[in-house]
Amino acid sequence: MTTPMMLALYTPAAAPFLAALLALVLPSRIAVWTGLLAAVAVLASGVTLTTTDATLSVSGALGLLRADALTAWMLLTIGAVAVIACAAAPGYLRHEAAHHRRYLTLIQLFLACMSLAVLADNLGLFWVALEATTIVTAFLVGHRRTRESVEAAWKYVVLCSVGIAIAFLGIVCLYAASVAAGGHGVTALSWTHLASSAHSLDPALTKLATGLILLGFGTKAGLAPMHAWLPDAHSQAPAPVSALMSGVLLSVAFYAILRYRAIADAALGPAYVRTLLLTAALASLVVAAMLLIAQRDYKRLLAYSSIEHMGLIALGTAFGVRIAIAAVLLHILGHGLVKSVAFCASGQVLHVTGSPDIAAVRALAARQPGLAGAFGISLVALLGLPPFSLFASELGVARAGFASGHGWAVAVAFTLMLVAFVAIARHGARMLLGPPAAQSTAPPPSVHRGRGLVFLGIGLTTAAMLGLYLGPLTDVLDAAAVVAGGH
Amino acid sequence: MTSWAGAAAQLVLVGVLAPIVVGVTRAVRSRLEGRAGGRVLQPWRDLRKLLRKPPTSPPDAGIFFIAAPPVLMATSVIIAVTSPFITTVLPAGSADLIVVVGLLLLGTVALALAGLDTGTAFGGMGSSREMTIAALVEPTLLLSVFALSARVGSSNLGTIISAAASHPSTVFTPASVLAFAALAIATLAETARIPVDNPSTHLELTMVHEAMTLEYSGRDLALVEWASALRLTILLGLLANLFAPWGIAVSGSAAGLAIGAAAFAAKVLGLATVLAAGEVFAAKLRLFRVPELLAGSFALSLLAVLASYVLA
Amino acid sequence: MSNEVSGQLLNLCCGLFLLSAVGVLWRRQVSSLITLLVVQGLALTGIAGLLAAQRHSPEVIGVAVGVGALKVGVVPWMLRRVHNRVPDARETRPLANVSASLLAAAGLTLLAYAAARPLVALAPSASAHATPVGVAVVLIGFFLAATRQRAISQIIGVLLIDNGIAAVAFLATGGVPLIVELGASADLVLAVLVLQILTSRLLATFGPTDLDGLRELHD
Amino acid sequence: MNPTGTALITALLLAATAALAALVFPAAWRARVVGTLVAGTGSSGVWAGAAALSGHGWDADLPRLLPLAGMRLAVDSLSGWFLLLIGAVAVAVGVYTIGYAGPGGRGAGSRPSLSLLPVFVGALLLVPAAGSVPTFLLGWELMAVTSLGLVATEHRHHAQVRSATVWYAAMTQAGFVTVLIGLTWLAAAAGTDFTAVRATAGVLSPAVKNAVFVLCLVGFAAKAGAVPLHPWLPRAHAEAPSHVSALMSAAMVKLGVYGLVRVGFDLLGGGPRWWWLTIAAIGALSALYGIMQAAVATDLKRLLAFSTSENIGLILLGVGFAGLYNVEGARGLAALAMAAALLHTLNHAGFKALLFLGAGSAVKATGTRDLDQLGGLSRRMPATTMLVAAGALGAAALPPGNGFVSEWLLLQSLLHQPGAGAVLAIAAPTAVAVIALTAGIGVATYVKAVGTGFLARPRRAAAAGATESPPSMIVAMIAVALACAVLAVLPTITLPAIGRIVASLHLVSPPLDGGLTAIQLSGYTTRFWPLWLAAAIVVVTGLVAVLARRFGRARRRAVAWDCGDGPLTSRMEYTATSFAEPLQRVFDDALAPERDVDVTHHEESAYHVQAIAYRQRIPDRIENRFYQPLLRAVERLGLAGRGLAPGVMHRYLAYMLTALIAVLLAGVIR
Repeated sequence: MTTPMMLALYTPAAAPFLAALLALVLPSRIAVWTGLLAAVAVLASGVTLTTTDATLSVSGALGLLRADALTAWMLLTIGAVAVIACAAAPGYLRHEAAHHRRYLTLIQLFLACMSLAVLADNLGLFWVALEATTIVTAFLVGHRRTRESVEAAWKYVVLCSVGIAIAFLGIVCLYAASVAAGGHGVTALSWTHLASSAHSLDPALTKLATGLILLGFGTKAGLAPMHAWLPDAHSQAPAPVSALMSGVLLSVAFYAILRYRAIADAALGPAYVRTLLLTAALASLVVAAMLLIAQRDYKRLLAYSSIEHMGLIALGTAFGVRIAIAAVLLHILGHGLVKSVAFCASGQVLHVTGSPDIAAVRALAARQPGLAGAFGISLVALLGLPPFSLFASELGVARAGFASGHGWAVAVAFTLMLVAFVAIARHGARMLLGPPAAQSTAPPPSVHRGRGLVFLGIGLTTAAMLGLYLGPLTDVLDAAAVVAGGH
Repeated sequence: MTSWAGAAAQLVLVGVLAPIVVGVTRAVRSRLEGRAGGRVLQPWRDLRKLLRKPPTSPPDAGIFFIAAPPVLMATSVIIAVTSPFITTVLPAGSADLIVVVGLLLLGTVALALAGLDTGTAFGGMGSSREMTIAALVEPTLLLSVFALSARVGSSNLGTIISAAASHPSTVFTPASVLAFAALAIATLAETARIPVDNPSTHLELTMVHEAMTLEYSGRDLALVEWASALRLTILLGLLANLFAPWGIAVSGSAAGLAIGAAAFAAKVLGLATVLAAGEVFAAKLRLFRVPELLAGSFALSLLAVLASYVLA
Repeated sequence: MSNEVSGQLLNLCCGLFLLSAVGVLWRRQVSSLITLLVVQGLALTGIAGLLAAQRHSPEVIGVAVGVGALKVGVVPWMLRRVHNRVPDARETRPLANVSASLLAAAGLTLLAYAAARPLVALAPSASAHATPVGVAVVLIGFFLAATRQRAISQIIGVLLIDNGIAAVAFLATGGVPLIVELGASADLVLAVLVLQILTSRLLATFGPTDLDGLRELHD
Repeated sequence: MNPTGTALITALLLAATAALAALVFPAAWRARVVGTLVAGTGSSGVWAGAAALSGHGWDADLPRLLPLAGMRLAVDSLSGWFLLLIGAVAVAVGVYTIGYAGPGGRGAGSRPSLSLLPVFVGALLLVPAAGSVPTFLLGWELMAVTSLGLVATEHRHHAQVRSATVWYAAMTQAGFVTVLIGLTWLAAAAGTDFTAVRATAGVLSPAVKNAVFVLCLVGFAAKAGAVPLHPWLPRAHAEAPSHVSALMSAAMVKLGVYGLVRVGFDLLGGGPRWWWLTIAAIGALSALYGIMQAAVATDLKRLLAFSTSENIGLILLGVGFAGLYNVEGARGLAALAMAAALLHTLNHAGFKALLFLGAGSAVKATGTRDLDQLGGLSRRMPATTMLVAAGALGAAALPPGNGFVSEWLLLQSLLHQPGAGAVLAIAAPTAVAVIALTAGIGVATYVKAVGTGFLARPRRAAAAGATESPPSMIVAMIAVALACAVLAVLPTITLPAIGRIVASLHLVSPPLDGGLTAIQLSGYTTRFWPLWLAAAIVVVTGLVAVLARRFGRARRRAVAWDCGDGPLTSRMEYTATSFAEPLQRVFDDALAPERDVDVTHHEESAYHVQAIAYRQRIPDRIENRFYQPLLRAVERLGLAGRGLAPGVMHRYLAYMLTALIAVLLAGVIR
């Protein structure tokens, strides 16, 4: 095992943890930059893992951590979104009065937990890390100490803990089944062991475990009917935090469903997981579409758009063919990038206009061209329009749907997404377009420095480039799709 | 070479005959109404008088006002030269019926634009009504073209007329009778005769064609009057030849031309007399009754087409 | 200790475990809820101890002691602190009245028994036969959280769910691997700590109103 | 690389450089540079089209582009025709933009608008050149998103641009979703490359073929602006800057027709009779409804937009009858109908581009689009007026214009009946009647547009202050006018190309011959000399004018007849509304105008009227009948949807509990 590989295995968890400790000690002005450095470190380790031979897997720390192509892809997503979120942190903190230190430590802990979750080769350890993210982000959601954010934090912690507890029950059942099938100790829950001994698991118990695990991780992935916490938490959290949560935490939760699907399919055959995922996906699309139509708050709009995209990702996973899984992974990366840019931009819009209501934002393009440009383009990308990668992945999901004989599901899903498209387009146009009102020609309170927009621009251009040419990522995407059980 | 001779003969004949046809209609009408009425050649005298007067144009009128009379005259002349009135042997075969309808419409459009260009209420009113009527006449014209050409397999005027001339029995089929009635009504509308528009009045409320040419004087008015007369003759001539093609010269010989010319003049003047007589007993329709008339003629032409399918 | 004596003791503990959960649904006063929670903690420690005795492995004994300390000592202490700070929050003011709750609890237990059949079929031992009790307590805890107005009753609901899962873990497999057990317990303690801080914040911002008042975040 | 390939690649590269140049260059130079580069893109598009039409087919695989699908470009004669059409329009629009966008960096000259324009042209060229389903969909959506940005260019100046953008985005996306479902279904059944689809189209089950056809028909009819799916067209074309409306109206809507022909004839290889009857019916409906709305429209660009719907209707009639004849077995007539449709796409692109560019220069000079406020431009903007009149001549399908040529060809294809066939015996005459009525009303519409819009006296101060447009706009319009003239006078130069296209669509080459100057239906005596006809009109008019000038004295200006009671004011002129009033009264039940008259009385007595307010609006009935109820239903759904997230925590926990119980029960039962 070459040292850069080992380094790449440990840094994603260690670097943010270290940055968290530093944030406790250092003054906030420096701690912001160490945070950004940690995010870059995570991204770098993701890149090193992708550039090496994709099929090779690295494991360490007495078999508890393991990185293969799928993990590398997820680390890439976490790193990219973290860089955007941490780059937006200075801009955000400049307007916040207090608690800088707490904010920076918790953000880095959040990153460390997510990296740990993705690197964990053990389903139990994954669950512990995911529950840790809930606890860490609880105070981030309640950071602003307003009435709504306290209510949001309370709902977030209770609903997520209850939801994830179901997953833990499922893990216990799976552990029982794995022990019955000959596994022992901590390796009984390791992904590799489960994958290899999947066919010998007791089908009835595995079906019960699968149901519970899909429900539990579905809660953290924001799939309906377990989605109710998502709009409140993501709309009340500070913009960079909701960027991280919406951009990549949902996908990290879904990563477990992706990995588990291969095991469940081997044990039970594909029908059971496919039906559950199809129902959850279409339910999410219906909920998102209905609640986007008459939406009044643009941060909740972005949250429901996340539910819609997670529904589409679940739909793609339900189809199961190789191209569907590759499309799902590309969608996870694309959605992460664009949604984080959208949330960071919405944070700056909230600061400029002072109110989260769509009705309160008028003719933004006329008053703030740069900010409106970033927000508008990210909305265009979220609507699945080319040249962004969400178009390529949505097209991949559609083709996979018809190839695997689920044409009807694709038709229903894309009609629901059309309703969501029209709703988002209408709200976006109402906010951005239109002649500037006569009286509000005065510049906003703090003249908006363009520095915050640079990283948003970089994020959007990357998403656009990914939409046309994957380049080096093509083979790691294929390898990840194979690992995720795309038959 | 003979085709050019035929064309020249046709041009001279139709050109000379047109004002006379108008003169005949006015004379017949005045006789039937018990008035003395002017002589048949009075329109020629008017033309000579107008050609000598200076033309005037309103202060805001532009190029369209000045260019409309020549365009109107040109379209009528081209139809006269290329459509088989005296002989079917014409340069470049003979005109296509759809092209003839198109040229008539071009003339109407030129006049309507001139009416608008004057910038007066009368001009606008006239062109608005004229275009409405032209828009409703177009389906009748084209459907009767459909009825006539479906039988023969080609919309070329020469073919249709020589086919009708060679075996006259087809003229009395119900399809062609219906087509004749539809075309007759369309002609009345196209040439602004009584039921649609009153050619001899300047009463604001009723005039359509006259309103557009209100501002013309001098040589412009002469050209417009002459062209309108030409259009009347052309349409009556087409009606006559399409449904009573006897006497038209099929070969290029001089004798044939003479017979054809005589037959054409006789037929056109006969139709003009019938027209004038009909006008005496009819009254001008209210403007918004005209669409019903034109809808009736459209129905007739549609029946003609169906008849040409079912019965032919 | 012969097998059937430990078997009977095990069933006794499981019975006590399930009864305390039903009792939580029955009682209205918050203080009695906390005592019932302690009883349930004791029952769970009993189960863990008996299984540890059967397995004779020091690791499981350590886990049992840790679970006992946690479920009987630390968590109830935290709950009492939260409860004392809100003196007048006597009633749990349930949404569904007591008889409906008990009916629901019965139904949920039936469903738990039906759903947990694969767990029972896993091994012929007495502990395997008792696993549906754990699933039942999970469902009852869920129902409690879903129908009670007080913030503290929702914390108790979360704790019930966690006790249920721990019970299933012990009964079905003799405890999940140590590292997972440690992680899960740490997460539980942290979750209760966070909920406790949030309850005090709720009190500060919303006053002693019950959870139904939290409706400002809606579409 | 053969010429088509090089030309197309240069076109796409030029578009890319133009987009980058727009971002880099300062405002003063931006319009000039981007304009020339767009013109360059257009000309290489024309070169590619011409090369493809002269038989140089080309295809290329680019597997690394467009992740998960790979791209494939394939240009055959059909795509060559549309490349030529789009390229030609792009050349004119490129040159026009130099003057229209102007040195100021605002509105059409702004950085985003000028960078999106070349990408839009590039996307337009990509759609016909697509050789596989994913590439086609990518080009389709790229075209949609860039045109969306361009439509919203002037959102800072007019409030209604926003609603137009939303309508456009919604309907374009709806069309895209139907096309996506249709084509991916076809791709799943027969392979993603068009070559593979053609090979397996024969063995596809009729159910799949019918479903794919209907889905594609809806999507492509929406893009073409055919009537039931047209509400976006008048809004987007009226609100977009004129050079964009010209591109959209002349080139983009044609890609809807291209899609229909490609899927209907080429990929699915023809289909049962009801396919083509539906297309013909949609065509007839679009023609009639489009021209009726245009006849009563008072907004110049809205009039031109509805006239686009009408011309698309005529083209669809041609395509529909081509299919019908093909099914009946009369392959010669089918080829003739298809030739008429294709020629009309090119003719319409010509005169509609000219009209929109003319309208753009008029709107830029006067600042308003309302015909009731324009007027008197023939003196102030002589060149624009003459060019718009030339465009109107073509649009009204009057003899010397190019519109007349393709309409004549379309009528000829309908006149010659292949034999019995009851369906055709009814369909053909009705089609002739529809075309005739449309042509009639079309003439009235364009007389209104030119007459009230450009002639006589200016009705408002804005129109009075108009000055002639900058030279680059005039040059662009003249170029388009010349192209229309060539098409009007020598339409036969396009016949060999059309012959090759029609042959590639499984039809025989059209029965047209008769050398360079005449269009002759082989086997019939019907022939028509567009060159000699135009020459005759011009020569005879000149002769008559010269001869008439010799008689009488010089022309003098005199006061027009004002019934003797004082000077005529501009308020006495006929406005567009009054001009169209008779027509609107004739078609009253079809148009159903909304009139509301509110009379305010004096307080003291009900008999004395203080003021009367009269407002009349002619609504788009199809929109009110189908679209408004749909929007209201969606609104109600949205409000009902709010019930899903009432904020009560117990409701959310209840959701999760029910889900858990459902999963457990599912496990128990099954």
